Amino acid sequence: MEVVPISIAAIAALLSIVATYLAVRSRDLLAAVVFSAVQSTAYALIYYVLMAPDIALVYIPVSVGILPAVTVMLVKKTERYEE
Amino acid sequence: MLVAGLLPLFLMGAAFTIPALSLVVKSPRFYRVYATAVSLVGLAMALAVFLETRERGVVAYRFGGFRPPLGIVYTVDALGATLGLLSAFVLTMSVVYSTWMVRSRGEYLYYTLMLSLGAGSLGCLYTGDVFNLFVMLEVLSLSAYALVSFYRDNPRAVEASIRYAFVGMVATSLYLLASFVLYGSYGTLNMADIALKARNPAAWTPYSGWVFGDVVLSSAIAIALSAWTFTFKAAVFPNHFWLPDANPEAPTPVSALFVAVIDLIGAYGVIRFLYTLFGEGSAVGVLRHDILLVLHVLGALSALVGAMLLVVQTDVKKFIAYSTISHMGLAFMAATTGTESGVSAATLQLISNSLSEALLFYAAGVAIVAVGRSVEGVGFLRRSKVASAAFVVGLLNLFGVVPVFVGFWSKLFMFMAFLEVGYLASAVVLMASTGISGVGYVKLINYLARSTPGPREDPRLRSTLVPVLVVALTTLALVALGIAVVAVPEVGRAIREVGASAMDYASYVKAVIGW
Amino acid sequence: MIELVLVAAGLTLIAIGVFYDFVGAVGLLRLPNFFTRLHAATAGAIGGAVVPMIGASLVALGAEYLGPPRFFLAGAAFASGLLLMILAQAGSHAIARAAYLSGEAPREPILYDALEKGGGE
Amino acid sequence: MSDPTTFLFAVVVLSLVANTGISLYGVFTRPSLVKKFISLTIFSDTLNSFAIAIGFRRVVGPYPSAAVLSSVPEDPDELLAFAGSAVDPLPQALVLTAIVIGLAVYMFLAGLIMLYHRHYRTTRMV
Amino acid sequence: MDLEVLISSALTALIPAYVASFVLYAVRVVKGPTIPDRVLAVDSLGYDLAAFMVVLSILLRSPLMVVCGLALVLWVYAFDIYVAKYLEAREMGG
Amino acid sequence: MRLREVVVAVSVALMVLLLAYVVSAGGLGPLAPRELRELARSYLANAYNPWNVTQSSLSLEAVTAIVWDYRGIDTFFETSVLFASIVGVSLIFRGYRERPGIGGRGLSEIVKTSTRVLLPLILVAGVSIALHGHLTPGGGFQGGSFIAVLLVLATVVFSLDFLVERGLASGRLLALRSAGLLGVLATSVALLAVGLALGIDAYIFQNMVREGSELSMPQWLLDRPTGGTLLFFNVFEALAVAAGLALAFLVLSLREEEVGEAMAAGEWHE
Amino acid sequence: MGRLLGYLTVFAMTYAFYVVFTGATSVFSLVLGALASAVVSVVVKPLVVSGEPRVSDIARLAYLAVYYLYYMVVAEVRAHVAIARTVFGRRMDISPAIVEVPYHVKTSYGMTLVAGSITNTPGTVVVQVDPERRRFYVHWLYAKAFEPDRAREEISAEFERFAQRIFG
Repeated sequence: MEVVPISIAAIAALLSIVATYLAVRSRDLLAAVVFSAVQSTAYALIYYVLMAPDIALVYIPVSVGILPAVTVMLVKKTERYEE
Repeated sequence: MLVAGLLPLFLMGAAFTIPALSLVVKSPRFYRVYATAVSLVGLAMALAVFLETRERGVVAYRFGGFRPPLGIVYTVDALGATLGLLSAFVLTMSVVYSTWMVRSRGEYLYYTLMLSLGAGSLGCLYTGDVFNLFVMLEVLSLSAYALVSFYRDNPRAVEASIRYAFVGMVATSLYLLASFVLYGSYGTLNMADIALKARNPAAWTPYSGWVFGDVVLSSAIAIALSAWTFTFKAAVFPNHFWLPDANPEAPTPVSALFVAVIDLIGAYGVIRFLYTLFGEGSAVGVLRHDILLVLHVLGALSALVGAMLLVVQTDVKKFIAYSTISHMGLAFMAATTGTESGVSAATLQLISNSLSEALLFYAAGVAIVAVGRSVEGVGFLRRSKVASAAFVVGLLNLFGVVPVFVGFWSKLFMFMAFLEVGYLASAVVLMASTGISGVGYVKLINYLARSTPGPREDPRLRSTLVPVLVVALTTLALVALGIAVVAVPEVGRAIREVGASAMDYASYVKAVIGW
Repeated sequence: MIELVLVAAGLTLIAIGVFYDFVGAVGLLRLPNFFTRLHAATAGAIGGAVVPMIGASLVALGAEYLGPPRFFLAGAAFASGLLLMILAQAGSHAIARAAYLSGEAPREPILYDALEKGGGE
Repeated sequence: MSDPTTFLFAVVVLSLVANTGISLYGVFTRPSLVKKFISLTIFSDTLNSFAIAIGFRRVVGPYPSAAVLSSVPEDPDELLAFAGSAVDPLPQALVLTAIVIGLAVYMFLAGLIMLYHRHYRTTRMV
Repeated sequence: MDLEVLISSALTALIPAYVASFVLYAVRVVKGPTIPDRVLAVDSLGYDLAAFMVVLSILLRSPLMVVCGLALVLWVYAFDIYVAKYLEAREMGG
Repeated sequence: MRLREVVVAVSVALMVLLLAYVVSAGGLGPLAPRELRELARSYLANAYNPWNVTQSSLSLEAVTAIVWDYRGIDTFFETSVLFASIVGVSLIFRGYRERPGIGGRGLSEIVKTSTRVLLPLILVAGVSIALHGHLTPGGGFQGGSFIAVLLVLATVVFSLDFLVERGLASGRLLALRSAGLLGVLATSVALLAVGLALGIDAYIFQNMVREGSELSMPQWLLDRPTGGTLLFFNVFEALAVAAGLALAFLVLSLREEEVGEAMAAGEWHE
Repeated sequence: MGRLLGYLTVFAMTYAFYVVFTGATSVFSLVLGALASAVVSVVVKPLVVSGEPRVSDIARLAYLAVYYLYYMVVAEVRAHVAIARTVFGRRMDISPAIVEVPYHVKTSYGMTLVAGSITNTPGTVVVQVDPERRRFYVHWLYAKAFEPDRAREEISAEFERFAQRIFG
């Protein structure tokens, strides 16, 4: 029974590795923001499966709702491509 | 005891009130008076805590009335109380000094951050909980980052603040990881509980039971991670780079706080972790000795590197920053000898260093306002007898060869502590760094004797009563302490008891858990 | 009996939802350009999210073994579905408009473009 | 590792460890401040997830429950049953604190980076 | 009890399809090629993940956790709006 | 530069390997154990425990009980970190002034109208999460961050001008923020103040009856437990977090014209 | 009176959402929710309601229900089947085009309802809206006609009939 949820968590964790790698490597900063949003979503799923609804509830607004806003604004005010 | 629990809360609450007041009161003078009053009350409270610990040994305050491993306990022993009194004193002096020095828009925000920095540092020193220490470190750090970028029109200030903030965030995150690891294996976050279980992994405490994982392995990695954080905070050799960057760009009273308070927290953290928590006889065993040795070597390197770089500085604030690095290195060396006398010597060194570096900043601040940050500028100080005398006192104290000043005694104690454990090389390093940095100090005194170009027009120079008062008070404290260390047996005993209290985990545990 | 009907209906809706999830995902991969993919995404949002949410709220109403909090589940799932109806269209529209105006996404293949022929701003 | 759940859980934890490495690398080597910023957020999120993983547990029954009582308990036995099936609430509370602290630092850092760009017209910093 | 088994087994059977579609969405996020494509994929991923969370809360017998789905729906939408604003406006506050 | 990258990569890899070793060698106990840590069991058994009120906070939600009661001081100072950050942001942009009429247009009419419908719904959802913080997952931060993101969203969708015209300027947000923070502060020392006034022993952050103190917050409101101070903490914290985050975002999103004006005034530095 | 009605409308909507969202069964939730909704409606009313609302709210709600029933069941199902067939079809028989679709509803809520319905049915997405000329620009996956009026017949005429009755 517990194999099913935990394998979901494992898949989300593997997805988050891909997203993190791409976020760190990509030269387009806007794309990096998108990748970090994917990573955040994957982490939110991990929190959910590991039975931490409080964390999921605070993590989702913070890192899908506020931080991308701040980062996108930062990219807008500075520059889009990493040199 | 209530006062210890109330003190950081009080400072923070006072900081909360300032932005609310700013909607009503616009006059900057009000905020100067307000901040001064608040910090004076804070100083009085810190003094009360200090006296209480002198009287009763380790003092514990339970927040919310919960039994210790359940709730958070503030645990103040002689070490924490002494350093807390010191930081409250420097904080007060800096706030008073700022009322003269800082004239800018948004002054009330500046005082808000000053008070929250004070709250953070006192919380770090008083807390008895590993995770709470992280929170207080963040309060301290974030106020510090913001204060470094106070002169936002200065590009270098912004750059320094960014560097400091990035590395600082990584450092505190590593400490966070360390606290998670500690929780994972010990199953508790209370320092006393961890100290008990590190000595005796089979121990059982109410509410938190037995240890959970492999204590040795996780303690080792927790110590490694937190040592990285603390060396960063204390600006010790591989992690020293932020101090010469950030310190000169901050407003001068904040620079004084940097060298006197934030560095202190780093050294305090190392002592707390390596003596109270994972001291002699703990499960970490042999590993502890190695970690101490590594930190000792880092301290030695830091002392030498700081002393060498100090000589070539042409910026007076950078000069003081490197001097701090050198002296913090010495304090680290003493703190990692593993003996009671070493910790006592380190504490005395911390006190001497904090007071005299802060004093140098306060004195040099007048010259910086008048002629700028170059070392030649200190010649301006000759116009005020008090300031120039204080500057000389500060330098001599740091040089540490005049037996009146506390700097001499701290170096002597350190020397004896090194000999006691047979670290001859360390004693040589101590002498060498004293000698090398002495060149720099003599150079600075030399500049003091020379005349300087005419000062620029600055409205603040019309009345220098406040800075002179601050400088005089700090000098007085320094000299009085230097005499008292040998002349008054009570003070000497207090200093020795600090080392004993760091070693004495049993009474720490007893005050918190009850046995 | 009524529980069984609710659960059966709910499970059917959830199954339809999974199917449209898959449709959305495959469509997002197969369709040729951004603007055509938008339609697959809509299918994924409405068919793949709103429908299973309503289905889940039906299942929760029927599943007595979940205890009193099942009303919370049913209500919150239904409310999420309702909000998603408003949000999904606004989101797709916003991103489509932004992509068109900024020229970030290629429009081809396209048979006729009324916006280019004098529309827009 | 014979047990599939243990294996899958190890996959979760070790990928978190890998993420720590990747993001830390990003913080220290990427030249752009914005990229450092993004890496830093990922880094501290990963540490937080690590704590949540520490707090997870397994139960004999179907699946552990969240640390919330769903109704007011009538007698002490219900509390014992709850303690026997819920996950560890303490790491969650700690992570809650850490997330908000992180957010505070990022907000301030964002302001600083804007200021840096105003001064230097670039976000490059080595 | 019968109902419980029915619901659990039905939902468990559906999970692989969900996971497969998430992986496909993730492939589109990685492949791009443009920013709107990626955002669209994140968007759909978020919405479907929200529905998945709602379904999971039935499967894991923890009805109180369903709020997370709502949160995800809302803030993935917000993320959408941010990128849209980036692409079309001069400033984020404008 | 290459050398530096290599050094960083090697040291990071070392740290990662060490961490992985500690995890896999059982440094943190077994992964996903069947037994809880004893402390966690104590929290779970005591969070709502009317049979042992002196160590309980009478909240159905263990996490909120820990966050605001058992480790209340942590959370208090965590709020102060957020406070310091907002003060820092307003410090580095000091002198700014929102000016309406720069010409913000916001997004398209459809998005605006949809968001307008959403506003009351999400607001009330956030408030409900905060109010039920001690009963269901959620609490002050969660509710507050919901509301804060809503305000951020509104800033982005409607443009700053719109909000400033409707009275959501930073001054008002600052007032709300201060009200929330002072509410948190007042709640945390409420029973201590009562105790000092009556001459009874009491603790900072006291909630229920404790050893050596008879004072207690109300335990029930209507037909549900309130968790004593938790309800107040959650409400005030939601207010403070929402206003604070929105304030910080508002200041960060100031347009070039407004920031430029503040910066052009010039500040003296050493 | 009109203003009070505006507040009441917002309050009713908010409170209804609250009750559904929390699945409220306890007096505690209901009372605190009423308080919260009252505060929220006072705060956001100036943002949400632009004009003075009329008394015909009950009738409106009835229309809304009917509308959504129709909308959900017929239009969505048809469009979803079509998109599924396209996605899984061996070769894609799509003819994408952006067409101009005029609309006649007057209020912004009505316009949003129409646009939302168009976007929510797979196959059509509103790309751009021109409120002055009352035009949608719709990306249409299966374009059958490029002329504005015939496109309107195909895409939005049905939606608009209901939207006009609800919001005018």
